[in-house]
Amino acid sequence: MSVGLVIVSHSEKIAEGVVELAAQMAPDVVLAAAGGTGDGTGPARIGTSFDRVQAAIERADGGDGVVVLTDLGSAVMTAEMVLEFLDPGARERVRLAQAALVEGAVAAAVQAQGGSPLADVVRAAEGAVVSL
Amino acid sequence: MSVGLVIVSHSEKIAEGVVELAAQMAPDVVLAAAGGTGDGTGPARIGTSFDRVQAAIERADGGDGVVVLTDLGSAVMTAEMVLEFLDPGARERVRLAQAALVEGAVAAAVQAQGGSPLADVVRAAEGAVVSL
Amino acid sequence: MTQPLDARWAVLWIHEAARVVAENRARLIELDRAIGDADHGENMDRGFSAAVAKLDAGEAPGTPAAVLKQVAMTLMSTVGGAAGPLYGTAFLRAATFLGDAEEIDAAAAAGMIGAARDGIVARGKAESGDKTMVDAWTPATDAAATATQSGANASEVLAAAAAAARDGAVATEPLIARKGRASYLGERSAGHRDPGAESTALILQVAAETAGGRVA
Amino acid sequence: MTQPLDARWAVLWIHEAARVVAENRARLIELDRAIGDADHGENMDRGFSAAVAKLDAGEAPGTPAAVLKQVAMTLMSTVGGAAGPLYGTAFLRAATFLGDAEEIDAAAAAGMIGAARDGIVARGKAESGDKTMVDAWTPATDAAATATQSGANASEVLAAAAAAARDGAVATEPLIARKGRASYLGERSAGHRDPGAESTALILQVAAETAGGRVA
Ligand SMILES: Nc1ncnc2c1ncn2[C@@H]1O[C@H](COP(=O)(O)OP(=O)(O)O)[C@@H](O)[C@H]1O
Ligand SMILES: Nc1ncnc2c1ncn2[C@@H]1O[C@H](COP(=O)(O)OP(=O)(O)O)[C@@H](O)[C@H]1O
Ligand SMILES: [Mg+2]
Ligand SMILES: [Mg+2]
Ligand SMILES: [Mg+2]
Ligand SMILES: [Mg+2]
Repeated sequence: MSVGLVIVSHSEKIAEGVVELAAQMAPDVVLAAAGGTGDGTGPARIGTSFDRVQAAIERADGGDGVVVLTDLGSAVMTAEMVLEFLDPGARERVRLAQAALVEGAVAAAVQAQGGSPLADVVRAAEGAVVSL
Repeated sequence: MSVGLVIVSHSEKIAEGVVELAAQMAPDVVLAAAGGTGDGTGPARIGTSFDRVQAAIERADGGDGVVVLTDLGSAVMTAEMVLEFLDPGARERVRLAQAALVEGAVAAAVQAQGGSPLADVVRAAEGAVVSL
Repeated sequence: MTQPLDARWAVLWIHEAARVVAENRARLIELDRAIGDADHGENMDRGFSAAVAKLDAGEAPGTPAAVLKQVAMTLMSTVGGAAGPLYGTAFLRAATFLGDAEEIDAAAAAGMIGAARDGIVARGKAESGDKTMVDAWTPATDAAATATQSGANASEVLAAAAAAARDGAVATEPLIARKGRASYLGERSAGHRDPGAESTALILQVAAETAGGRVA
Repeated sequence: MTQPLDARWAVLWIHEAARVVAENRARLIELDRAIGDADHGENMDRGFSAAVAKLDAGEAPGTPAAVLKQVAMTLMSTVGGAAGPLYGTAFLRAATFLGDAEEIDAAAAAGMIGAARDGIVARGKAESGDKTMVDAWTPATDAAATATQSGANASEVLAAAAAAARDGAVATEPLIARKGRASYLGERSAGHRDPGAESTALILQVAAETAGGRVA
């Protein structure tokens, strides 16, 4: 197993795109997208969804920990709220990274692919340099 | 008019998602997506496309300048290559920002929406703080 | 004319909140268009409609806290913007504060508002003057505490809170935003009322009105 | 056995490059899977197939430079990965270096390789030892210069460059990547050959072979 990643974005497309991009270099890492709002039957609106974030964390949690990356501030608030509702056991395996979403996700995914522990994956996300 | 933005990503979904996200707060700014490779008839592969970046810069250039944001290193190389092929007149209105793609794009779009000049839009992109 | 602030009142409050939010949907959207992403009215309407639908569907929860907790969970799951975790946390903390009380007295009314405010601050880390809903909740909290100390009843406490929230919302207009999306605008955020402060004022106003109090 | 390095040779070189890249497509993909995103073989195959299709479709360009320039533009537009701007710049700079010469002599062969290398360095800002294609192009450039100085003919120059590129590619194996995607892996990138250095070795090898030179 390895650390899993959750990609929280206001946009469903961004979350799915980050997953496809990071998956290329980390085929064995579970990458769960939680983008947009999941309400109604129409296309996802722009926003964040407590339920999608919660479900994505469950999907990504294989026991070695989960790193959650977010885009804008309200995605962070949604993610923090979800974390408060996790069982204490699961809660201690989940970290919110303060990272650039796309760049941090790729770096974290590669780190997780290498089998690194949770703290190292968080560090990789937060230390990712932006392009150029 | 205002400064236009070009969103270059290896993923078509990321580029389109960033455009939809940034557009919410910047309805009057031209936001041009250049994501994925544009070859063939199938879905865009993961990668960057000289032709898509070139076309996006043309779309975004209304005369007040263009800020180009990129995800990974090879997107930067593609963008720099495109810049070298622009007419000198257009070239001097285009800037590559060293910014977190999603976070920088939203900040830059809001700045452009406010009518700020090119240098300020670049600064907004590069100064965008990552979430949390 | 005042009515006991029991579970039935809490349900009535949420119904009225949903109605007034729906009525002000376009206005809240316009406020958010100026300094945000033009969705606060939609977010709030969606959330409160869902909260009402949930309350109407099941057996009504037995205590005010149980009503507010259910509303919190529904808002969290349906709002989709910053207002979701913020109001979700606010209603949740209010519920926790109330515990299993059958009825809310003056002190509990003030305490519930303060708990909601504290939840919003914990969630969003905004300070007073950052041009957020905190700038409506904090004066509401202070006014409710003052009213309680001077012997007001519960409905008068809510009326004092609502009046202060309304003033607080208006007072966000000259401020420069330092939290939330509006902070991206920097100085351009001045001259516009904060949408979340406005929705706070609306919701506290119907709290007071449904309790039978008159908002000054 | 050597043939003049004219426009016909340049077309032949690109044809052979496309063939050898296609033949090694899976191997280049595997190299890139270990330390990248598993697409270098696909990227290169797509780019060189397109370059050949373009050459075959139109009237053959009249000078080696014109051939290489067309190849550069096609690679840039079709490769889709880092290799696109890198090889695109390399072929473009080589073409610029050659100017309107009808035929490439020993000095021009060495100069063209050096110009390609300089273009790659300008584009990607990698230094020697960063575990990139630069680690094949730089020894190739040096070997070509040395061969020219000791009186080798053009095909011998290309053969010397190809042999050095091959050694350079092998020598990337123990290195830790500091540029490109592989740099994300840090120390885990050691123990794998760089895919771009390998494709460089293949392309220079067929340059030498089509020129009639034997690669040591
Ligand atoms: N960090 C924060 N602390 C307190 N309130 C905040 C914060 N961020 C945003 N808000 C409030 O949320 C309101 C916007 O809500 P809404 O439009 O529903 O969310 P979003 O900004 O995600 O679209 C703002 O007007 C402000 O009152
Ligand atoms: N900055 C750089 N400078 C020089 N060569 C580089 C650089 N970045 C990548 N490369 C080369 O590109 C090769 C990868 O090409 P490719 O797989 O086609 O692109 P991508 O990495 O975008 O998928 C690497 O093996 C390396 O040789
Ligand atoms: Mg909003
Ligand atoms: Mg929103
Ligand atoms: Mg690759
Ligand atoms: Mg690639």
